[in-house]
Amino acid sequence: MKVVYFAWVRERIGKPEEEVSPPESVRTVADLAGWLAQQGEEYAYAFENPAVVRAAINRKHVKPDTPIAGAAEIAFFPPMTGG
Amino acid sequence: MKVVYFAWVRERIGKPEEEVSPPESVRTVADLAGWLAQQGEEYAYAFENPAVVRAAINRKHVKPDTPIAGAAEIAFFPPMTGG
Amino acid sequence: MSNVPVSVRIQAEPFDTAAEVARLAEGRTDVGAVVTFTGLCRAEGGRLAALELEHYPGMAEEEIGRVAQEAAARWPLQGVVAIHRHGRVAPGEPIVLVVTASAHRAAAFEAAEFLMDYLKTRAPFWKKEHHVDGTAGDWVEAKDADDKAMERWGR
Amino acid sequence: MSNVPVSVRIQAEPFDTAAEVARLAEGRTDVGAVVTFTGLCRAEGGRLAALELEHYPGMAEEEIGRVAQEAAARWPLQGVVAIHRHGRVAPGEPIVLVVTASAHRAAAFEAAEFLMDYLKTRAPFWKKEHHVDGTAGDWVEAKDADDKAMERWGR
Repeated sequence: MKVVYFAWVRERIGKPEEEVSPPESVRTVADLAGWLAQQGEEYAYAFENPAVVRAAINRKHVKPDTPIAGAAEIAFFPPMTGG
Repeated sequence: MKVVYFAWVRERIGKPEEEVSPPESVRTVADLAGWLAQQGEEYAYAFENPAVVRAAINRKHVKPDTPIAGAAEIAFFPPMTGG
Repeated sequence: MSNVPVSVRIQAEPFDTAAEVARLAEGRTDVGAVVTFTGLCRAEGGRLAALELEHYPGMAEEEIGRVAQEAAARWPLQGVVAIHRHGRVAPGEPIVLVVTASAHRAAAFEAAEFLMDYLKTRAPFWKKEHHVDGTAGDWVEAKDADDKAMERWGR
Repeated sequence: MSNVPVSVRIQAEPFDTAAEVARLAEGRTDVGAVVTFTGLCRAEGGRLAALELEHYPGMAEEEIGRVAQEAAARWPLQGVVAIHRHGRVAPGEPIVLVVTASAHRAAAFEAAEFLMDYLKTRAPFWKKEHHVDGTAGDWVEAKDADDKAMERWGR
């Protein structure tokens, strides 16, 4: 499963994207964020306040309880500041 | 006292402006409109529905009960349709 | 009177929107939002050859100037442009332009809407239709919807 | 999907507002109102050397396209343009452009405000400050006011 990061989530983790293989118990976006937070200091820092981090699956905004089954690309990023 | 007319008020009266000398009993904008309406068929036509005709004194919008004493220029016109 | 640059013009000629925006924003680094509104003459389904815009010279400038100053007092604006054409205007041509500049978008949007609502109902302009068959049409009637739009600003 | 012409672009280059307006209105005689919103980079009192705009390629286009179509379904529009720049933008330079065309002004104004409220809160862009002293500053924080502005559209 491809995971992509943007803005300070990307900077904290130190890479723009990666392939991850979470265990089957990781079913939702929130589960995935929680699992990633345990993969090292840089991940713990990026997800230290999980309520702030937003997510998209296959380039569409999703909520934390959205299942990740079948997702080709999951993105994590801070609240958007475009416009 | 100079009176100016615009749009269909002007067309109905048949002239864009004129000098008028109403009697002293004509004190307000509404009085003046009523007096003008008696000055001939074309005036009666222009003021046939006096509630529709708007007025300005010295280039500022005024209400029918505004006194006309000291006015240099009084304008009568239909509701505005600019923009 | 505010210190906001306010430019009001009544003219027969078309206007250059890009030049008017540049007048407000060029060379500045404190403007965050520019809103423009352009009102154009519609053909009304092919019926219309032109609109003829009559105005009250002098009062038109003064009245629009007054309301532009009011907008500048009411919202934190950095500049206002209001241009209204008079004379004959063909379908597809612009009639009116409002430009507002502000640090923030809400002020720029609201001030532009306020100015347009004002222009529709209080600026001394009157539109007469000219038909494609060469006949003069009616004077355009004022719309209740425009009066209602104006009322929301509490004036 | 509506039949309204919708043009969405994500680009590093500046844009030409006049050309985008012409794209919507030129050669037409049924457009009565064109609203443009331009968002510009502010120097923040001279502190800022530039903003760096990061975006999510692919999603940015798709997401803005979705909301432009929603605007076209919600208001009687005749055309929509939305352009958002990415990369480094200096103070005074434009960042975002929204253009809406409609027969009537209320639709053009409301749709433009809706699109901007959307872009501020849902389009996948992030701004990072770069200071005049050469240091990288902070990522710009999202504003509660922007979320509130979005909520008024009932989404």
